[in-house]
Amino acid sequence: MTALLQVEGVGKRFGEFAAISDVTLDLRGGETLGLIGPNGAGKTTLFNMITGFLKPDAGSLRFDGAAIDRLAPAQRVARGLVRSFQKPMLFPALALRENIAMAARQHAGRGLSWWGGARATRAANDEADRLLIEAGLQHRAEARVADLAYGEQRMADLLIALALRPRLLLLDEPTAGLAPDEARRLLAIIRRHDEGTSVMLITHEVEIAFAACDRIAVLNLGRLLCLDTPAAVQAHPAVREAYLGALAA
Amino acid sequence: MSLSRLALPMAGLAAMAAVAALSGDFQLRFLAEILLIGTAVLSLDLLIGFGGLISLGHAALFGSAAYAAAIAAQHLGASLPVMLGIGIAMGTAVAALMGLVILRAGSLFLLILALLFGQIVWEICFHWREVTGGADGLRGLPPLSLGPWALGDARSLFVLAGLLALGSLGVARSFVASPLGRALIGTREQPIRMQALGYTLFSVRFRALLVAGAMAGAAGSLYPFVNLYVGPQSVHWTLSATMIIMLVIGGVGSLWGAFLGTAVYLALQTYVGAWTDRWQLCVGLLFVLTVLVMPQGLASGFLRLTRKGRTP
Amino acid sequence: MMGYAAIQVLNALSFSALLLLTGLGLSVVLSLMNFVNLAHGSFYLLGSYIAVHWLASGAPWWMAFPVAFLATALAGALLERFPLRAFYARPHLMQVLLTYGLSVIFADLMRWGFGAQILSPELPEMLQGVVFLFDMPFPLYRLFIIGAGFAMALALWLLFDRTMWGAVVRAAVSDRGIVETLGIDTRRLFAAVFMLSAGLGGLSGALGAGMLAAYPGLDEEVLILALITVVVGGLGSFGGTVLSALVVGFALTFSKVWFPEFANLAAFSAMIALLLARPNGLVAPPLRQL
Amino acid sequence: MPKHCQNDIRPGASLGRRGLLAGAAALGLARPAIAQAQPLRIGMVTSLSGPFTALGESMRAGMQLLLAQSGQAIAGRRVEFLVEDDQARPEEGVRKARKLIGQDRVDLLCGVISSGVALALRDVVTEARMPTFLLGSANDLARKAASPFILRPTKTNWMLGDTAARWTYEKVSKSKVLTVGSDYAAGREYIGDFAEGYRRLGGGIGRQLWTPLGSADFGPLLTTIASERPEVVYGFFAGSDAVRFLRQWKEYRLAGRVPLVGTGAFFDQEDVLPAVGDAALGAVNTFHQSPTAPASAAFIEAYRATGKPLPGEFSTTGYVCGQVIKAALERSNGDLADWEKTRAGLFAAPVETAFGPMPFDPRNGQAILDIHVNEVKRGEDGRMVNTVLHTYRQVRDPGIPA
Repeated sequence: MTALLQVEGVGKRFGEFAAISDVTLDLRGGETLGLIGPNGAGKTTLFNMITGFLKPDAGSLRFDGAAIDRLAPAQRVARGLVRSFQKPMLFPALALRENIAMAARQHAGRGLSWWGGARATRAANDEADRLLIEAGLQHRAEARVADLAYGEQRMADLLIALALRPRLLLLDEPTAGLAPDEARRLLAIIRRHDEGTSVMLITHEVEIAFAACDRIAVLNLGRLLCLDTPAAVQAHPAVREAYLGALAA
Repeated sequence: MSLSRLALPMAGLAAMAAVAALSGDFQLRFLAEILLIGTAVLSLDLLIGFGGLISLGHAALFGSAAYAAAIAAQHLGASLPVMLGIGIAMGTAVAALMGLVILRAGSLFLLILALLFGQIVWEICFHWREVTGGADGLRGLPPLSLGPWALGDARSLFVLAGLLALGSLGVARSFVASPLGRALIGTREQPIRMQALGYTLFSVRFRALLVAGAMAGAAGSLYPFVNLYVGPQSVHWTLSATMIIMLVIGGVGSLWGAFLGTAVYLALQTYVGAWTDRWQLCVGLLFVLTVLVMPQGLASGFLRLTRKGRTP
Repeated sequence: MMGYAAIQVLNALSFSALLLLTGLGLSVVLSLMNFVNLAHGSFYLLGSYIAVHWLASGAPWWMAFPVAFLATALAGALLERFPLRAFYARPHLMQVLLTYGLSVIFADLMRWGFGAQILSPELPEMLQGVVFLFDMPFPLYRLFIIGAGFAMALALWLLFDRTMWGAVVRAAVSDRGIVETLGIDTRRLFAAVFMLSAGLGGLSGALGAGMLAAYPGLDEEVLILALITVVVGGLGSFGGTVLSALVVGFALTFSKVWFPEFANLAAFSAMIALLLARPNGLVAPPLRQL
Repeated sequence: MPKHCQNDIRPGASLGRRGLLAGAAALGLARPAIAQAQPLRIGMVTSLSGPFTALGESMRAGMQLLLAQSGQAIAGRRVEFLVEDDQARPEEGVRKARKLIGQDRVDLLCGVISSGVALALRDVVTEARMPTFLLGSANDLARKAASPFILRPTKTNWMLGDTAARWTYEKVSKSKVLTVGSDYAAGREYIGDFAEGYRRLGGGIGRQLWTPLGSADFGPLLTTIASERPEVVYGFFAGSDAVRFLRQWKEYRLAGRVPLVGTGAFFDQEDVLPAVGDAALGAVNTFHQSPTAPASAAFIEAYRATGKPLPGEFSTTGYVCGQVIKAALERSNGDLADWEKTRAGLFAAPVETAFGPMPFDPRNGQAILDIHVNEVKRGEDGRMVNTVLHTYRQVRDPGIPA
């Protein structure tokens, strides 16, 4: 099985501070890869570099066999590399359906159309409604996103990403701050969509990573400690010491 | 639905017909001016109200189209479709150039870059005396015509300006409802997320600027024929600033508020100025009060009275 | 020829000093409070008018500058209380609109109060002299402006970078909550910063009056120059504003030396080119994380 | 649209007290015809905001002084004086003129400082057949843009540029003149006409410098001028530019070393000189206005009695404009209905004005003026005063080239 995403020796410094140093990892097609590590480990920085929002100082990135280092964020999205955000990043003045349709239109290649835009809009709205029904949020379709509850906003953030039908979905702490049953619902939706979609998942909650991921990468202080199956990671002494140990204590 | 959608333009047309029948020469020309400048302000609303792009160089689009039309009219005669075509082309072309310069940076950088760009256009209009007439501008233009019909009188100008304003309002509404318009709102609301959705900010904003440029250009192309004159003031940044004031008084993001704001501003300037030298104080107070008390502008004030305001 | 070049450099420096003085006032509120104050030109013009009237009154001339500073700072304090304070947390667009509207009001009020005619100050004897450089005269007053401009910049830098008060202000900017838990009233802190900025505007007006005179409309001209300076500098970093005042001052001056007829065109194009090459200004503020 | 110029003959109205009083106030010079009891509405378009604010206020004050002296009545008709602000913007000026014509129904128009506004108004007033006393000074107003409905009781730029060339060539220097000016229409005309006249006389023009309107700092330019070492500098600036240029001219020690000649507006008595101290001392300018010209003595006294300073160009022009309007109406017995006739009456003999005797050129309605050569001297009270050195009598603009 070839790797869908290859991260090769990537590094990033902010002044004196090395946020990421020499990280190499790969993500196989179809798998769910967890990315865990304590605060400040560099997880989000790595996400930002993979999705093009930050330029690495060193290393290279390949997606589906092609180098993507020079691509702008939008171009990476066009290849199927889609992310969500740690804090839900929505369009607060727009209705929930409109938020999702914004993504669906772009996926359909009609994001910037004007003439004949009505048909594109209808199709995108249908797609948005389908996702909303799936998430059980159809009754909120017309609500302004700013008026939604936090859990609903998190869900919306995920639905927006899913509307782009990603090949690789990068989720940044999707369950942070959610009640357990909300988190379960959200994870269920992710799982339902992972046919044909690979997932890279940052999370604080180790149990989620162990339950949901095929493999787990552990970052600490900008370095990759290990990348292995959940069981192997759990047994890894360095990980236990740096991360799990602290939790277990 | 379709009935109410038709109701507004019909009401607009009816109001226009009534005004055209009843008003005198001065009033009609004044209204034509309001409608033309209002159309330019409307195009600015697309940028500010929906894209969050505060351009302090919008007069450059309006004014350069006005110059282009006036210069062409001196050589080719002032045939309406030719003038409109030249104005739209010029407005779009200058907008394209402007976009390449100003759209690389955000907020205040954009404001200053637009100001500098606009002032460069002004300098060109001001210095290229052989073509633009320099500080004195161009006068003695032929009156507007369409085939055998002369359209130079106040009534025709008013009707033309009214049709252009209504048309532009329709275009603006369709733009805002279209995927492109929604994307523009997206870039204002959450530029980073837009990139994460695969939108390139530049291409969204650039297209919006082209649309605004074409609309401002169309309005600009008719403007010289209201007074058979065009001068460098129509390109100057102070007109850009005035357009922003008009827009805010009328209501940012409300589209038709652009006309309301323009009318209120120009009426204040024209009628209060006759009574007191302090008309600028009145404009300033009204403007600040609007920002403080009614940040959505007069348009939303009216709307709130009649029905619930639609979110843009 | 040496003298010619030297004098032109001094010309550029004196104009830079003026830009620096006004630009610093603007950039203090922009960088420390993230507030855009388009009424800054009004403070400048008010300072100019105060200085002109003070110098004509026969009172000790040097007092004109502290008086202009204090008077405009006071005006700033009143304005800060209402309505500006409520707009600190609003988006830039609303700040721009509010303060531009205020500047329109002030412009007309000042024209009402001070008249429409052009006023210029009677400079004291001791500032009217010249110094000769390679046989070319250069006005002493401009040396005074250069000295005052860079001295003020130094003083501000010391204030914000080297004093406890400056440290508190900077801390309050990055995290208001923490500073408040230390028992410091951040509202008063920000009010003080705003007063300082307004006072700087008035002081630069008092100093600049000898060069630019005072008349209705000058507020707008100065505002645009200050705004360009601050933006080219990168929106408010201290070093950026100093550097940009020099760059803009030299660009405007030497475009007049080399292409007097197309001075504005040349200078504007140079600034656009600069901003295109460095879209975040000369000294970009620290990167914001996503 | 001559309808509002027409005289309604309504005898009933004329018997009102107002009509009689107004008639008495007109010093009984003209016996008012019964019809003239209608008030005379005079519209003025001038700059009350924007760069020419101070000049516009002066112009209005000059006209108001004349009206006050005339008891707010001209030729037996009570005067209603309406002033509109053009902000020195042509579009604005045109709109205001149309308002005065179309809504306020004025009987005549006057005013305008900016040449741009004046040129933009030209076609509007001509089309409306509105008698207009236009006070801008672009040469074209007496040439290509002349109109039978426009009278021009003021100078053209050529009159000042050309006389300055004569004076400079004869009295100051025959070569190495450096010119410097604000780069806009008026500056181009003054300096162009100066250079043309100077060359025609055989003089040699040196470097020609232009600077954008509204220059903040003249230091670089003055340093350049100093390094050129000209025999004489001819310049044109107005308003704030003039003040800055002159003050810095002194600061850079050019004052007293290089003779400075300019147009009168550069050293305007009311607008510029009070703000520049003694920086302009010794400078020479050509102007149709001077506080020391004998013809303006009475006006100056009256103007200062209202608490104003020594008058400059635009207060005098406003006053003179009023004098010419008054003369025109008195010669036609307060009747403007036949503009042809009123105009002919005005052309028949010179009008006595504060600019001196003013005949009109019937070809273009342009006044023929005495142009004074003023030197800025220290007056008795220590103030700077434009003092007449010489007067070129009855200068006439060449008008439309044949």
